[in-house]
Amino acid sequence: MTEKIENEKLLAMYKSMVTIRLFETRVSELFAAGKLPGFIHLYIGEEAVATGVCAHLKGQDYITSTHRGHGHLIAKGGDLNMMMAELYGKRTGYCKGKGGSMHIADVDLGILGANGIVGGGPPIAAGAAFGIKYQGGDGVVACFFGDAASNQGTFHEGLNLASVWKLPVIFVCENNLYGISVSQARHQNISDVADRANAYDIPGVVVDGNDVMAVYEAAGEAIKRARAGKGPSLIECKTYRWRGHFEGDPTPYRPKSEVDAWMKKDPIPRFEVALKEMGVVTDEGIAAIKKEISEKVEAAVKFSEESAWPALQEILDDVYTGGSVAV
Amino acid sequence: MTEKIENEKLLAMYKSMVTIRLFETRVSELFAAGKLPGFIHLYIGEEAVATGVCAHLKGQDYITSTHRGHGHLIAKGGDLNMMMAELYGKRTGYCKGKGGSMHIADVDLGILGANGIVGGGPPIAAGAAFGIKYQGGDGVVACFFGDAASNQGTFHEGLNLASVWKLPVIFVCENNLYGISVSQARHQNISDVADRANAYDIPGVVVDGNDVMAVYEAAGEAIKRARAGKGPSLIECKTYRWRGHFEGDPTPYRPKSEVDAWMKKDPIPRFEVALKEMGVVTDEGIAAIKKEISEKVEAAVKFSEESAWPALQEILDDVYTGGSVAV
Amino acid sequence: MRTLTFANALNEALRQEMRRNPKVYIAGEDVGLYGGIYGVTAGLFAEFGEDRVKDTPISESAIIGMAVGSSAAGLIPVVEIMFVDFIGVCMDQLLNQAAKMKYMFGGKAKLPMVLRTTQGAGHGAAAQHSQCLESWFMHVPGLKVVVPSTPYDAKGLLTTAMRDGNPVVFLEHKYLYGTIEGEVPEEQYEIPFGKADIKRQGKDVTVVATMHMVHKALAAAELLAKDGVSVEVVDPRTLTPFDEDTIIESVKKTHRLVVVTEEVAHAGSSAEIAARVADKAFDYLDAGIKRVTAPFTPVPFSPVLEQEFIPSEAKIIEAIHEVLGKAVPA
Amino acid sequence: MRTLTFANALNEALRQEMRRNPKVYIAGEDVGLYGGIYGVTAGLFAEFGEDRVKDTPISESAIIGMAVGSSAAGLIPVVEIMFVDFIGVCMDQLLNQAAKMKYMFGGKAKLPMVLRTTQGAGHGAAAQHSQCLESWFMHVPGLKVVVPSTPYDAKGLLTTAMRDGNPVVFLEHKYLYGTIEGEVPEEQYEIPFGKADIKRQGKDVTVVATMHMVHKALAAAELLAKDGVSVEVVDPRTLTPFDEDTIIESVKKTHRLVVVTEEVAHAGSSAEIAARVADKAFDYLDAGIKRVTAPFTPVPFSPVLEQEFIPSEAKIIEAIHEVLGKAVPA
Ligand SMILES: Cc1ncc(C[n+]2csc(CCOP(=O)(O)OP(=O)(O)O)c2C)c(N)n1
Ligand SMILES: Cc1ncc(C[n+]2csc(CCOP(=O)(O)OP(=O)(O)O)c2C)c(N)n1
Ligand SMILES: [Mg+2]
Ligand SMILES: [Mg+2]
Repeated sequence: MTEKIENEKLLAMYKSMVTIRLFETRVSELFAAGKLPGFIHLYIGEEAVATGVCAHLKGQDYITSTHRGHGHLIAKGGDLNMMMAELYGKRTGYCKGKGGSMHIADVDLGILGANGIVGGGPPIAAGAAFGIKYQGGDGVVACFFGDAASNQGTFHEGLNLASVWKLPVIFVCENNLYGISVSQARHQNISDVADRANAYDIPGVVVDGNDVMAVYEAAGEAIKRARAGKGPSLIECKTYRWRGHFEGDPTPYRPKSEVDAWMKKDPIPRFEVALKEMGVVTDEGIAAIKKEISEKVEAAVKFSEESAWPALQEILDDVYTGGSVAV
Repeated sequence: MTEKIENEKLLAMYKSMVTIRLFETRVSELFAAGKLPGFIHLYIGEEAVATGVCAHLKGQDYITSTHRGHGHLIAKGGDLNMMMAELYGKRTGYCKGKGGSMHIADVDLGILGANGIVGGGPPIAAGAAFGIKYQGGDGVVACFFGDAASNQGTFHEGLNLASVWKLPVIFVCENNLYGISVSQARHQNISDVADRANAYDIPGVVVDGNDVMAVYEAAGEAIKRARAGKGPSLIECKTYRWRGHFEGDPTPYRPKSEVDAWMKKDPIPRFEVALKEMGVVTDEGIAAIKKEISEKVEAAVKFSEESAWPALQEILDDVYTGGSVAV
Repeated sequence: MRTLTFANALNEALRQEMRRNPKVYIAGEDVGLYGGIYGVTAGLFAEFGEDRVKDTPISESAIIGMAVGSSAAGLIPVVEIMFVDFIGVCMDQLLNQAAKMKYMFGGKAKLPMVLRTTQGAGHGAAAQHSQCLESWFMHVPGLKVVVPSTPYDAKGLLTTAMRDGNPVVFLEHKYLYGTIEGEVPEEQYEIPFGKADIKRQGKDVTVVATMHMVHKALAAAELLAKDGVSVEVVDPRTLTPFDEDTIIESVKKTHRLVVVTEEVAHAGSSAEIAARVADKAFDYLDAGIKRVTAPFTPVPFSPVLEQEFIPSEAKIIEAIHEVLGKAVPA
Repeated sequence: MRTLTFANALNEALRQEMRRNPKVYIAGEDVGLYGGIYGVTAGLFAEFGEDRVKDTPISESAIIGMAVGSSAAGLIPVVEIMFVDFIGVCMDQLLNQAAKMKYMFGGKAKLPMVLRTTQGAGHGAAAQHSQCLESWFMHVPGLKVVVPSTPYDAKGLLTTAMRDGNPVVFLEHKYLYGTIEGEVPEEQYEIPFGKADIKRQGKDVTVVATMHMVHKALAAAELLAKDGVSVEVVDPRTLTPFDEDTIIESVKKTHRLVVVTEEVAHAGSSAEIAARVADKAFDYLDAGIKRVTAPFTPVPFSPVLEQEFIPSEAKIIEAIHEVLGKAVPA
């Protein structure tokens, strides 16, 4: 049964989702306007997943993210100014402009980085979880990855290690039905990635990834287990990415009707309805929240536009702890 | 239900098991006598697995083997002289002395090589199966690997690819309860590797790996499926290695009682009892077979001892098809 | 002659060889329906169907293993690893299986296969999508390593690769795909491996450059010509096999060598080229050998830093001045 | 001073640092209960228990990922990859995660970790268990690369590695474990990275050698001393950072250089060493730079071929004669 969630928490979750949506929408415009270099993978449509999971996480908890990382970072408390400036490649960005969209991180906030390598996260998540366990903490790690990433060998190795050592990780599959252009039916013989939990004798559950409350509930169970030393779980969230795989992708591989159908399942209005029913928020409240967040996003754009580029000599910094080495 | 197997086939299977046992036993002596360099991993105790599977295979079928490969090679028809000479490092060996125990191969016989990389086989097996399918044949590939190898990422990738493309492979797990010193309970959270089949929506079965008839039957089912275009299967054979992981391993990690208990389940006498009951062979017949095979093994030793070493300049040959390249 | 982009030259090589030889097939991530992230395999799925142009799961080890196994079973796979940066998840199948099988099996295996992949910086793709790793492949006996710089070379070398009979690593610099156009014959042709190409004749200094850097070196040479400096630009085209002779002949003529590659220098292909000349042509050298490469850092994201990372014409000119001008500093 | 084998010196370094610093832990295949395939971690499981000495599944990517994640979470992992040959299954976690995180994150990460592994031929372990791959690691900015040759260096460098604060790849030549003994202080000590060691003073020729080859070079030097040839043997000890200065100083004195490594030459560490000297000390060189390395083949199994594969004293002596004696052939 669903535990009663405090209004404050519900509102925070709603704000997280809206922030992701508005941030990503703005990023999409900026990319189209040629302001942002490199590859940009947006999280629009999948906001409920990161939000529902990260709503449980505290400062001592970690996440590992993916190439599609903005949503995870925002949900875990990432700073919009530093995120946006990083997308611009400015020195005020999270990574001083060295990382870009695929490498934003904030280790102090427990964000072990977006990751340009599909399947890069599970082994690192297991490692961070081992670090927690070794030091006797009750932290957990949430490891996000896609449906297609579940075919990478590292997924298997990470889950196996976490299960045999009962490490506090929750593995969160964002099943948006595609790996770039390849539909799930063409990349694996199963329709529920959660079925793979069996291979490690850990719980595996499927949830509606567009229902933030469902995600919240499932993640809560798994995290409780993890904090209690009972080991990892696998949660599969069925969702959909509205945009192309990356900005600029013409998406020739999926029918418009499919996209339209999923856009009708938009997680944000759905949550709004629930919140209003619960009396947590009114239409006016929603408008005010959207306005406030939209201003924050604009402020982040302004901050980024006005920020300086990295100085050329900074290219050599940050390769090694303790200063650069002679080679 | 077990199909009736012809006597000739039963005898061939028996001979295969005895050949493996006697070959390996002799190799163990030769290693102890300092005759054989490098790492040697013996198959003693596991003879029923390779034999039961390979009894189904024809010339056009392939196998991928492991570091513990002698048994697979013999069961697939490998030549004892060339195998033994290879263990010696002589130029009459299968690989002209270049490969040694871990790399014996006979591509013409469909043996795509022993393999020093744990988990190296599954992707290659999927590839060979794709080659068969592409060319419209009805061949199959048998891919052997250990319990511990099932934790390697390549296992996962190989099975996923084979399942989504319905490739004709049978994945044969030789669960001998250990990966070197690490018992199964310490390397995975499941006791049946066959449980992993679920993750690819393919059949997974557990058989007594010391019962050659049981292995034969399970492999037969899986191979029939594969030849019919219905895709791969996973067969787990529960067995035990009698010797250390490699020759010279003092095996401090397992109790003698465990070894003794498994030695009582010796697959060879067990098959002898069945064969005698079926009237396929008599005690005298058995003695004659053993004598004949023992002589073949001795002949292989003699052949190897008398063979020449590779000439030093041969070191440069065989790197590239079409002759060595200037670098 | 008609011109093609670098990407289209590759596409044509694939298409023509697939028409000619039914054993050739393509596999990789998004190479089919999508036509490849950079469009190199565009249209092949439509022409040859999904039996010959295979979209794979994200399982790079399985992709290379598939190439190895199907090659041993008689096919000629052309597999794509989307970015060379991903090779770390699947290198074993190349290093220990594809490259070594023939040798380990005493010669009794034949493994025709091509592994195509893209490398290099210039698109703001950051540290995990912009690396150059040719030196890793060079260091593996059993592999051939191809590094084309022009559409003409790309088509001819890829055709050769598909017919070579060995595991070939075919590296495509992503910056060249759309930006470099050149004349390409309509018909099929092969360019032999192990034959460097003198992309520009000169007499004062030899510049050996690869891939994207060939174009930078040519631009630098053009600028220097105005100052009366005559630069010879040599493009090895393949790193294994390696055409040492052409480079040594060039150095015998110019007495000076600058090596330009986009990779980091440390244990890179540039080191190998310099070391060979320092051994075999020492007596002809009038100056120390300079290398112009990326700094020893991961590839940075920000466009200003990325441009600083990529060796520039200015840095090439500076190195040429150094070997021509002043005594090498002690 | 008491002597220890190479393996025992490493074992002592691990044991003492684990006693001193509770953040240090060990993980790898068969490193615990079994004490490591070559016994380097023997006794540590008994002393520190299974919480600090972890036997892992055969999942090398998970092993390195574990190091990365736990390091980010505050620990100092010392993980073992049983043979460097297996690095191909897990290289990504090193190449794209461990090595680059700090840089990609704009400096805001600290990743202290040591990856120990064994490399090299000499035990008849054949092509997939005998390679030398130091040049791959050198080519990755963000990694440090350590190549000890003596028990003394092994202990001091491993101690430094565990305190360095960066991802360190610590390469142990398997042939040295039991065959090389030497004096080792009982107490802990550090040997700074980036400081080459002159293992033998000489004045006629500089031989730079690493790992097992240091011993071969010393043996060759001993033989040549009888003929009046004075050989200086320099051991870089770490390849990243690299102590260029000591080597250049040596060449300024001897005017001749031979580089000896067990790896194949093509894009190897030997190339890098030669290239640096060909750049920075060209004016002091009196002869071309010779490299003595393995032939360009996988490591063969047969003992006769394996011995032919490993660079021998005879080949080192021949190369030294060449740089000393006759003109470099054109
Ligand atoms: C190891 C690796 N292989 C391939 C890629 C290229 N790539 C980037 S994202 C992607 C698809 C990922 O699909 P999924 O895991 O389902 O995540 P989604 O993009 O759908 O969120 C691919 C193939 C990569 N970055 N890393
Ligand atoms: C990639 C890789 N990792 C580790 C090893 C070292 N190794 C060789 S055999 C082995 C154990 C294999 O166990 P299992 O798969 O159960 O096969 P078994 O030896 O029991 O037959 C290990 C760890 C290796 N050869 N390759
Ligand atoms: Mg997806
Ligand atoms: Mg086993």
